[in-house]
Amino acid sequence: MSTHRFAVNVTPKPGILDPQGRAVEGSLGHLGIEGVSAVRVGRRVELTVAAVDAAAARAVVERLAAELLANPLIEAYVVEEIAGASSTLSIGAGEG
Amino acid sequence: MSTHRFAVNVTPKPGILDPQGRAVEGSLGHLGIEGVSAVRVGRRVELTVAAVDAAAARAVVERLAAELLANPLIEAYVVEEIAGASSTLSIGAGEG
Amino acid sequence: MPARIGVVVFPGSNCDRDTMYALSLAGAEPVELWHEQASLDAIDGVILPGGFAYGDYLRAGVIARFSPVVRAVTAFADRGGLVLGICNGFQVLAEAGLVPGALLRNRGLRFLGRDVHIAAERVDTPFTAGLIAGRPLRMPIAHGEGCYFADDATLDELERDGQVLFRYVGGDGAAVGADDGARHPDNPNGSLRAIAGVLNTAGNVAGLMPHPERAAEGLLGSDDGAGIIRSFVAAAAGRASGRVADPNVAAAGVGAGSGR
Amino acid sequence: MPVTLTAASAAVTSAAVPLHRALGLTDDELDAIRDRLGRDPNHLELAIFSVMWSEHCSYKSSKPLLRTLPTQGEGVVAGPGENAGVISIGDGLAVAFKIESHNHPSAVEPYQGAATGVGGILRDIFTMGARPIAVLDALRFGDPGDVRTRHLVDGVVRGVGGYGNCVGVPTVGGELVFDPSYQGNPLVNVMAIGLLDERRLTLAAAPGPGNLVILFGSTTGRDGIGGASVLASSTFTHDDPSKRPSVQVGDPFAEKLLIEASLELIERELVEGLQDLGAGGISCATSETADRAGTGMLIDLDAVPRREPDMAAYEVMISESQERMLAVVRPDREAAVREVCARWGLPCAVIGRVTADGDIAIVEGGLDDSGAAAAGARELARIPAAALTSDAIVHDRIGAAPVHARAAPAPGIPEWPSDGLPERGMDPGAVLLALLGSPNLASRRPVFEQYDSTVQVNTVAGPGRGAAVLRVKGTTKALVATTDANAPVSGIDPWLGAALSVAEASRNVSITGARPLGVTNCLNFGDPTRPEAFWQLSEAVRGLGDACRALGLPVTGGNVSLYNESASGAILPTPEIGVVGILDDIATLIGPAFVEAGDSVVLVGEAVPGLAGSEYARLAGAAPGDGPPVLDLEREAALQRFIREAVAGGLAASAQDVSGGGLAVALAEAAMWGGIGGRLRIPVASSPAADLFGESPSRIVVTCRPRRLEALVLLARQHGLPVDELGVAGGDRLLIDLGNGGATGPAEGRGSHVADALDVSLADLEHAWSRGLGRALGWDEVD
Ligand SMILES: Nc1ncnc2c1ncn2[C@@H]1O[C@H](COP(=O)(O)OP(=O)(O)O)[C@@H](O)[C@H]1O
Ligand SMILES: [Mg+2]
Repeated sequence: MSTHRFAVNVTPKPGILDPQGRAVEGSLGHLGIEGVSAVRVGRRVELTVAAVDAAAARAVVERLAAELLANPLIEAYVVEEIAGASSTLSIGAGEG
Repeated sequence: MSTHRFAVNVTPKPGILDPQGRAVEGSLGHLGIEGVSAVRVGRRVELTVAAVDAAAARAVVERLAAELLANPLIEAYVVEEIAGASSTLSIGAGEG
Repeated sequence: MPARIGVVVFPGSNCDRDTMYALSLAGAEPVELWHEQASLDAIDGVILPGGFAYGDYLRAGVIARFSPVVRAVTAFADRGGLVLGICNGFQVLAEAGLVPGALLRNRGLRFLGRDVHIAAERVDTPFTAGLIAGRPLRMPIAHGEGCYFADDATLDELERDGQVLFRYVGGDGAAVGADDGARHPDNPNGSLRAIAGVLNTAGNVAGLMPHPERAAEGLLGSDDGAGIIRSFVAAAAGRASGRVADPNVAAAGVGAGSGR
Repeated sequence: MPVTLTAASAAVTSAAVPLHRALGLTDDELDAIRDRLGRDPNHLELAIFSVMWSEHCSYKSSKPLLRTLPTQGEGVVAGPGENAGVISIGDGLAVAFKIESHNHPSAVEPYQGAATGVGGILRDIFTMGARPIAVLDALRFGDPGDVRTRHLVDGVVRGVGGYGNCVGVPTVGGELVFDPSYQGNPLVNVMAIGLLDERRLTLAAAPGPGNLVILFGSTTGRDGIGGASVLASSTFTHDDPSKRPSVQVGDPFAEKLLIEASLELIERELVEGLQDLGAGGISCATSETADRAGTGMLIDLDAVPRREPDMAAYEVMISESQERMLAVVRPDREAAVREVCARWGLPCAVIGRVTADGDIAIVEGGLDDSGAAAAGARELARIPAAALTSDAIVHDRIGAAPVHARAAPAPGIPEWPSDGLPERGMDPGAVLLALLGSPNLASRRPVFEQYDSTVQVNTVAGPGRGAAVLRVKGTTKALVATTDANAPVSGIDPWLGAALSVAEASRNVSITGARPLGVTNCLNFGDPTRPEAFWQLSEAVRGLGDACRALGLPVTGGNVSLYNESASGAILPTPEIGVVGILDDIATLIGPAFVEAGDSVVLVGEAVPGLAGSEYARLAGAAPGDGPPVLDLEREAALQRFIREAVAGGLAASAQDVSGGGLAVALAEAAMWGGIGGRLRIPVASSPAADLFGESPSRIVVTCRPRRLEALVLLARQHGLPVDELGVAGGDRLLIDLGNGGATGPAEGRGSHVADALDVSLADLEHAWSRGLGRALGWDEVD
C-alpha cells in the first residue's frame, strides 16, 4: 500500500468557447499587460490516493477524472503525479 | 521575441474552506471509489506569452498570477512552463 | 439640493437600474458612472451595485477591480468619500482591498436566491444611522459567492474595531451562533461568524451581500432595506455641502456618465 | 463550383449514404430542392437546406396544423411568425412573450443545453425591442431517484440559473414534473417576457436594397454544427457519436452586453430590422429577414468574424454560436452602430448587403464599395430566400388514432371512477400527506432558490405560489404569468390534455384578478412520421385552438419540438402553455393563501368523476375503465369571468386554483401559505377520492370576509356556477369533514362508504410538502 498525490488538469477542449479565458484576455489592457494570448481557464484538482501501487493509484484517478471531474463533451483532462509536498499538501498525504 | 506557453495552477491555501473539494470527496462513495483523500479544487489557467525571452515571459505570467489569477488572501499559485503543443494550443502559439 | 450618488456600471452589472430606482425613491439624484471613466466629479457618494461585473469570470469582482472607475472610486474613498458595495459590488470592494476579507463560494455550492434577515451591529455609521441596532431586516440575497471569509486574526480584529456592520440573524433577531463550520439556515452561504457586511477601518467604505435596494418598497414584500439606502443618502447629503472636486477632472471635458 | 464538406461531416458522409440523407433530407425533399433551384444544389446549398428544412426551422410537419389556431385578439401587435408575440397593455407599453424548447441539447449537456435555451429565448424578446423582464422554466424529467435523472436535473437547474442570474433577468416561475416517459428525453422549455415602449417595436425584416447587413455579438465558431438538422430532426440516442455535435456553450456575460447594445441601437433608431441568430445561424437569420421584406442578401463570407481557423463555408453558414445578432442598417448609420457595439465591447462586422433579387447569395473574396461582389470573388451559393423559409417544404403527415385510445368521455355521461381510496378505515390525511410530499406536488423551493427571482425589482409574487406577478413601473399595472401542461391527460386524450392546459394556465392568471392577454405554446411531441404521434399533435393543436377560442385568447407564438423519443419510447405528448395577463390595478391583487382567520371558504365549480391522469392515480392507481375528468369550456370561461369580477369588486380575499392533487391539496396549500388552518366540510358528490383528490377542472377555492359571502355567492350564481360553502378559515389544523348530509352522495349508492374526516396539523403538512423534493432528488445529503 502506498499513497500518491495527483493533479488533474481539466481544460476546455479546443474549439469550445471559453468565456472565462476571453474575459481574462479582455482585462489585460486594464492591467497594462501585453503579449498575452490564447488564455484558457480550467480547473485543477489535487488529490491523494492510497492504493497497492502507483499504477493502481493512477487508474483510480483516471476513472475519477473521466467520470466526475471532467465533462468529456466539452473538456479535456490530463493526469499528472505531483510531489506530496506541494503547497496544497494536507496532513497525511504521502510522497508515494 | 519568442512565445511561451504557461500554466498557472491556483489552489486554495491550506486551511481555507474548500467546499468543492469536500463535494468531490462526498461523491466518491456513489462512484464506488475508495482510498481518495485530501481533495482540493482550484483553477488552471493556460496562456501564451510573447516576450523578448523566457525570463521576461515568465515575469509577465508571475505578475498576472499575483494580481489577477490568484487572490493572495485565500489562494496559492504555481507557474509552470508547458509545451506549446498542448491540446489547448491556438493559432500563433509557438513552442517557446 | 439632493445628494448626487454615483452608481457604477460595469459591463455585466445588473442591479445598476434597481439601485438608481431605490436611490430616487430615497430622494437622491442617481448618476451613472461608466466603468471606463477615470474620475468622479461632484459626486457625494458611490454605490457599486450587484450583478456579474465582466461576467464574474475567474473570481467574482476580480476583473472589475482593475477598471478605471474602480481606481477613481479608490481615490474617492481615500479622500473620505462614502462608498457602498452591494453583492457583486461588495465582491469588487473586497478584491480591490477596499474592505477586508474575501467572498468565497457558498458552502452549499449553489447559487442562493431567497430572503434572509440581517441586523446592524452598529448604528453610528453613515450606512446604518437610520436603523435600530439588532433589529432584524428582511431582504433578498442572490449570489453564488457570498461566504464571507477572513483569517481568525483578521476576524478578531474586525470584531474588536467595530468593522462588522451586519450579521445574518433569525427572523426574530436571534444570533446564528458561533459555530462557523455548520451551515445554519439563517446563514445560508456559511459566512464566517455570520458576517453579512463589513466596514473599512476608516468607516467610509462598506460592503454587504444582501440587497437593500430590492427591499425598498412594501409592494415587493419588504421595505426593510430602504433604511440602509436612506441612511447612506442622508450621510452623503450631509457631505454634499462640502463636495470635494476630483482633482483629475479639472483638466478637460471628462464628464460623468457616458450615457446610454 | 462544389464546396467540400470537411471534418465534422466526414463521419456521416463516409458510408454509402448519399449526402442529402446523411444531412437528414429525404429523397422527396431533395427533389423539392431541385424544383426550387431549377438545378442540383451544391454541397453548401444542401447543408443550408438541411438546416432550414429541419423541423425546427421550417415547421414542415406542423405548419398546416398551426394555421388553424386563433391569432387575433384585442391589442395584438405581433403574432406568430415574429420572434415573439407582442400585445399592447396601454400607457404606450406592450408585452412581448414567447416559449421555446431546448430539449435535445439539454439531454446531451444539461448545463449548457439549458443555459443556451435561456439565452435563445431572451434574444427572441429583445430582438423585438423589448427589455426582458422575466423567465419561466418548464422542466420535465424521468424518475427522480435515478442517477441519470439527478444529473440532468442538477445540470439543467444550474444552467437556467447560471444564465438567467448573470444576465439579470429574474426567473419567476415554471414547472418541474417527473414522469417515466421523460427518462431518456427530458423537456426544457423556457418562456421569456419583455416589456417595450410600443413605438420601439422592431421587426425582423431586411428592407431596403443597399442597406448593410451587420453581424454583431460573439464571434462564430463551430458550435452546434449539425445541431439544427441532425440533432433536432432525427430520433435522439445517447450513444451515436456522429449525432453528437460540438456543444454550444453559452456566455451570459456576452448576452448581457448584447441586450444593452441591441436596446440602445433600437432606442436610437439605428436599425431597420433586427434578428437574433438561433438555430440555423446565419443561414436562418439572413433568409428569414430577407424573405419577410421580399428582398435578398449578398453575404460576404470572409467578413464573418471567426473564433477558429479553417472553418468551412458551410460551418460558418450554419454555426449556432451563441450571443449573435444580425442588424439591417442604413449605410449612413454604420458608424453610429459601430460606436455602440464598441462601447459595449462587442465585435461588429458588415457581412453583406440587402439586394432586390430575392436571393441569398454567398460569396468569398469580398464585396466592392458599391456592395456588389468584388472582382475575382467567387459565388459559393445562391438560393431564393423564400425557398428556405416561406416556401420551404410542407409535409402532409398522416395521423391515426391509436387503437387503444380512449374516447374523451362525452360531457354529461362521465364514466364512474374507481371509488378506491380513501374509504372508511383509510386515513385521507395520510393520503394528503403522501401527495404533498410526492415529487410532483412537493415544494419546488430547492429548485427555484437557485434562481434570482427578484432582480429588476418588479417581482410582487415570485416562484412558489401560483402565477408570477410583476409590477409595471410607472403604472398601477401588473403582469401576471404562468406556464402549464397536462401531459398525463394528453397521453390519454391529447385534445383534452391541451384544452386542460390552456384552461389551467389561464385560470391561474385569472384568479389573481388579471385578464389573460394571450397564449404562447411549446408543443413537445414524438416523431411526426409515426401516425400515432402525428395524431397526438393534431389533436392537441385542435384542443389548443378550441380552448383559446372559448376563452377568447389569441395564440401569439410558440415553438414545436418533435422527435422527443428515446430508446425507452416517446414522451407523453406535452403541450406546454404559457399565458400572460394584465392586472390594471395592482392594489386589487389577491393571492392563493388564506388571509385571515374567520374568513369564509367557498368552492366555486364542482367535482366531476374521473381520476385518470391525476397525481392521485399516479400514487394509488385508478380503476381500469376510468377516464380523465371532462372539461366544459363554457363553464371555464364563466368561472374566469366570475373571479375577475369578484376581485375587481373587492369581494374575494384569496383565490386558489384546484389542480394537481385536487381540492385537498389546494386547501392544504392555501392553509400552509397563509399559516391559517380551516374547519371545513366537503360534500361528496361522486366518491371521496374524486372529491378530495380528483383533478377535475374549472374549480377554485375562494375566501372572503363573512360579510362579503352573500355577494360573492350571488355573483357566482349569476355566472351560472355551482357554489359550496366549505367552512371557515382558522386554527392550526386542516380539518375536513366529508359528507353530504352525512353520506357520500351518489357514491354511497354504489356501495362506497363514508370516509373518515381528514385532520392534519399545518406543521405536518408543511413538513411533508417542504421536504418532498429534496428527498426525492437526494439533495438532502448534499445540503
Ligand atoms: N422549474 C421551476 N422554476 C421556477 N419556478 C417553478 C418551477 N417549477 C415550479 N415553479 C413554481 O412553483 C409553483 C408551483 O408550480 P405548479 O404546481 O406547476 O404551479 P400551479 O399549480 O400554480 O400551476 C409555481 O409558482 C411555479 O411557478
Ligand atoms: Mg399547475
